[in-house]
Amino acid sequence: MARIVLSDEFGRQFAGGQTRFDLDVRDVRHLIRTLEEMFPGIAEHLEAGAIAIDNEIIPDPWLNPIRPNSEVFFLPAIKGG
Amino acid sequence: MSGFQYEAPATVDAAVGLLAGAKGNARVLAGGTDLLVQLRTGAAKPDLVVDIKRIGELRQISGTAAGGFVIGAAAPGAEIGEHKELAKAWPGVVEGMELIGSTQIQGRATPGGNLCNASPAGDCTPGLVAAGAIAVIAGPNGRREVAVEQVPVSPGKTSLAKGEFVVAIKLPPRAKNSGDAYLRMIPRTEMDIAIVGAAVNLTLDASGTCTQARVSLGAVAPTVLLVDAAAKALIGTKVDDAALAKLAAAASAACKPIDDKRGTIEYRTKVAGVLARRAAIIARDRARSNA
Amino acid sequence: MSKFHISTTVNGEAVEYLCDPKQTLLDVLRDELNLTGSKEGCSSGDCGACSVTLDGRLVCSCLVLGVEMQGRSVETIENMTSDEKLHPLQQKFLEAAALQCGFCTPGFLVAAKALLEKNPNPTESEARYWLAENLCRCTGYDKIIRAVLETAADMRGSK
Amino acid sequence: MAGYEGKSFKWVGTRPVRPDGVDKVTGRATYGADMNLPGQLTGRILRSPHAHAKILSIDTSKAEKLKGVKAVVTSKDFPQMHRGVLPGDEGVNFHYLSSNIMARDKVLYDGHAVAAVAATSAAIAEEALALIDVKYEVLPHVIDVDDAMKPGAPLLHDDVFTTGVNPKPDKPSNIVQRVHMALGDAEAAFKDADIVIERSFKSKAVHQGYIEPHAVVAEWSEDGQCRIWCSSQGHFMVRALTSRLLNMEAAQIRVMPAEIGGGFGGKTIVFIEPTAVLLARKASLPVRIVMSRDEVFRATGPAPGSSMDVKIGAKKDGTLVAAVGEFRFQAGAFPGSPVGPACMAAFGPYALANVTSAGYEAVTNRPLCYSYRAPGAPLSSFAVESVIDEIAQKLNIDPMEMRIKNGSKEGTQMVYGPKLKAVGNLECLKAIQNHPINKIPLGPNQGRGLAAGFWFNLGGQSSAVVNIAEDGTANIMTGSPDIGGSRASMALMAAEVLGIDYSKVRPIVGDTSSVGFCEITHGSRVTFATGMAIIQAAEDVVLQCRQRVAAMWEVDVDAVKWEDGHACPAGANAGDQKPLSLAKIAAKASRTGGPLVGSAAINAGGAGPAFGVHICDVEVDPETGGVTVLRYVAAQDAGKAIHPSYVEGQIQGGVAQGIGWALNEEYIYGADGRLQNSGFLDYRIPVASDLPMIDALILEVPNPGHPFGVRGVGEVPIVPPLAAIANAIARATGARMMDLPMSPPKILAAIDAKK
Repeated sequence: MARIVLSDEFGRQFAGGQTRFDLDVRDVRHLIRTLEEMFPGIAEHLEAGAIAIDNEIIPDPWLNPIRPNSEVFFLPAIKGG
Repeated sequence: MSGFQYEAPATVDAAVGLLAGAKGNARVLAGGTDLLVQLRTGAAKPDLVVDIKRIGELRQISGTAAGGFVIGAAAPGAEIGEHKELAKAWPGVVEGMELIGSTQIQGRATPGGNLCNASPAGDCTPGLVAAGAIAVIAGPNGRREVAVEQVPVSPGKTSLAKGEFVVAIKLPPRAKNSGDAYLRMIPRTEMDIAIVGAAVNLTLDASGTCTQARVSLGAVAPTVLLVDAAAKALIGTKVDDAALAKLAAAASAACKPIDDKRGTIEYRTKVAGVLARRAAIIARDRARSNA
Repeated sequence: MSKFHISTTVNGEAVEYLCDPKQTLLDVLRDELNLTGSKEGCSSGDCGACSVTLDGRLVCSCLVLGVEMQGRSVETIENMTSDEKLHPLQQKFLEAAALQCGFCTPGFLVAAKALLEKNPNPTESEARYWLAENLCRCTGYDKIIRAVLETAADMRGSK
Repeated sequence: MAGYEGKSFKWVGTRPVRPDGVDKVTGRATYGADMNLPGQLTGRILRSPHAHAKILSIDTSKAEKLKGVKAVVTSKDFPQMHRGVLPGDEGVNFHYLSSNIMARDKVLYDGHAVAAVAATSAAIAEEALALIDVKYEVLPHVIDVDDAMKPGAPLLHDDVFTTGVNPKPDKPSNIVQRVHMALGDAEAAFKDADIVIERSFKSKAVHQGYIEPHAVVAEWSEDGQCRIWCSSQGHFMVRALTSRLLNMEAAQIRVMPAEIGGGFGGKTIVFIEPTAVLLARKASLPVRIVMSRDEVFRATGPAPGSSMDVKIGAKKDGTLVAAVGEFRFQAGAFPGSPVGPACMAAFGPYALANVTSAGYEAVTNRPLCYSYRAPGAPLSSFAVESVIDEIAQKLNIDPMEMRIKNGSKEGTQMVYGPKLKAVGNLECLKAIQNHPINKIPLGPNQGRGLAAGFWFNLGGQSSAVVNIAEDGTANIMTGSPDIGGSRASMALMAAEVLGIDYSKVRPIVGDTSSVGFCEITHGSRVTFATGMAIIQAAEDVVLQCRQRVAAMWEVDVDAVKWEDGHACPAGANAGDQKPLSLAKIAAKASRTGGPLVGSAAINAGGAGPAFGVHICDVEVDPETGGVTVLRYVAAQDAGKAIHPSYVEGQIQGGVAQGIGWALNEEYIYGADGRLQNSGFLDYRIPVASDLPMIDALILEVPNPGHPFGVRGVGEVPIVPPLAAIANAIARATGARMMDLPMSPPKILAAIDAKK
């Protein structure tokens, strides 16, 4: 099971305040589908932000693998200057 | 079509003729550092622009037999700064001129233009007022002379009549033991409009007592001020700390500033006193070394 | 309103052009004479990107009218190289990385050349004040000032 | 990816002359406004004089009849966009973007575009603008973020509903979003603190201040093809946004990257390009639009002003135990402020077990707030670093020791979740600690200030092509605009991999039809991500060379290695072959399989965060409040500096911008909601005489995510200066400035208040 962490505001807005989930997912695509099934409407918000998998911020992730012991954080979008 | 008639006469008379005969709005072009910006933004929409830089006498800077100076109204700041005798006699006037913009602006901006732009924050004007400078004005009725502080009457407005323009600025002969100085406060070190400016011109006697003084403030009222009360604080003193404190208080008391994007009433009032005091110290020290 | 016919000298060459009274020297250089090395950053004399010398005097070409140019002489960045060689300031700016985006660079070079012609041995403070009308937003001025001072030293040494 | 650990570099780390340099010192380089096509028209934009008003009508008929006017457009000429964000649009609300480029039913700020004309001369275009009659119904406006968040504030949009709150609001609001992130329980942990300091901070909007105004030339042909020349931080961005906004196919539009005269984040979105395309289409002639400086200030994308509260608790020995920050940012007229990254970066230099970072963004009647160098981080960092310094001052602890004691390092968990990999925070702190500046005695009215900063750095999509010419020289092409010397670093990296002389590599920035997609030049990503693409494309060439030489020598490819620009036998089994240079291999290319072309198209992950630590000395005139910056030293972890001169240049430039932000730069609005200082005279960016030399110290803690160890360097240098200057002023005067900019009137008032 990978440890999935939503930002507080998404937890508040979609998941009744819960932000931490242990999920059995293969990759980011699978993760987002799974979360969308759990919390309808969350996917478009998640896709507009960034994701860190195992301490690395990944631009525009989708096919990136998630390992059973991975830690995944959803982050606000980061724009550079 | 938003154009205008452009003329570059070779004589003062021709310029007066053009200005006096103009239909609509006529503007004098000296250095152009204010006028061109106003043309660009649409703040100025002249029908006629008279370029005075082709009038030979207006570009001259010359010493008079009595020891004074005549600065042609179209002489740019850079040339004024390079004039060694002028800079020696009137360092405060020259430093005021040289504070208008930086190098490129100096290549164009003129004291006549700075005076007639009639901004209370013009850097050149307080030094001229403190110096007791005279503006020579040419017009349809010939030439007349007025104290420079009589030229601006309110922001952007002058006392010049239709057809008139400033052809020269005269500085009086320099007494022994005299000195002047101009200081301004700007947030940067260059390229700013003064939040406050202060010029002091004074003469000491052999004992170091101040016998004559003029104090002028910029950007603290609708026009550049000549502050008699501040001058009185210096006259008869050795320009010591007590006199300087009185000067500062008198300068602050004379301020009638506004709050605007560049500074507050409180700030301008306070710093006017500070700068007047500091300028007086420089002027005093210059006077002492000008024996 | 008809256009003015102006005969003048640009970079040592006799040049004629037609201009509207409102056009600035910068407009004329860029739009009529295709000399686009002088840049427009503000059109109010506050950034120095359009610096040229007019009868040998450093000015902002955005604060000069095209109609004022009759019989005068202007030099622009396009005239800074000679005999296919860069001016020492140009060479030093390259070696010292004294430019990033390069937009302010022509103005700085024209202004710095005027400085060194007037004062071959400027102090750091003199160089900074002389160049205070040339805005640069990329470099923090450090490498520009160093390049100017080093060029001055090189040019004094080679005399 | 080949490993380069432990390899000594021949080109990387040297300081050659940049390839585009000569064009830039001779005035030959072509920027956006320098294009002049035959028949080109001048475009001008009519802008709102009101901060907030309903557009009742726009009558363009008189302007259209003016001789010389070839086209007039208003929002009616722009396709209606879907309201809201569509999936796949990466959060871009195209209705808002379109409405910003040309106001639809309302104008939302002073300077908002309402119509545009194209005419045969600038004078005619301006006259035409004056003939356009716009009738407005003026509405109440709101400029300040705290005011905009109050109930009853004038509402800008009826379709903004605050996100990040529960329950989902049913009424529209100016508050766009609430962001919240936390580690541990900060509020509970404060009880363990010996000292707790809580302060409120304010700041004004500031502009990137690039010297080159936005400029575009657009040309339209009757077959629907369109060409655009413009200066931007990403011509692929210009293509993508313009095609979406005008309902065109991307491949119809070819965007040519002009040289760009500075951007700093401000040229990462379109403002005038779609308008120029519409005018060119209507007029059937090329149209050039060049913004005036006034337009740049009034109607592009400055960085937001803010209102912030920070509370930090510490033990007597300086150990930090808890921290809370709330950061409220102005958006402009449309959502887009960087409050998320501000929350994430605020506490970046510290290892904190109990920390909460929250933010709000609210729309205001100002131009769109957009990206400016490390977007968001300078503000939140200013607040945090000021409070840290005050704690050190109150505890009488060396602020450097306190930062080292609490400094984040590899393994530190950040408030936004992930843990840091190898980073150079402590290295930077120690470099500053050991710098000779600390030994210089301070005089009266002088103070020394210290601050640290963090920025994520970005990776992302980049493409690169390496073309080997028949003589073995290389043309390399990317789609990343060169904003400050990146051509030089691309050429250095290619020379390193290919093993040929730097002078034999010519880099170019290709247009959107010539090279693969590259994201905008932002987020300190180009040397990292586009550089990675160049390295991979060059490695692709090297592999092809080895394959071809292996075929020539009739050996396995593994028997051929690449050394110093030559194919060499890898061992005895390759026989006694003489090394073959790239030039020799290229000369035989036609016989060995055709042209040597290497390419790479990547989405680079692994960007390594950057840390910077700054120290400065200031002197404050106690009678005028004027500040002189006497000395400035900035240490930064660059991972690996490809061209150290341009790394130093990024640091020095960021510092100068930060000093301007700290001391004098601000958007000043009147009570009427109009901007009062839309020029370089009264928007005071630092001039040469305002600054000292800026000593830039480059540290190299390699980024494990890049083959050469590169980290982005462009953004973090603007993060620490605001607090470094404020902390120096606090120590010089005893007055702690919590309201930016720290202009002389404010400083004098604060000094007087202490008396």
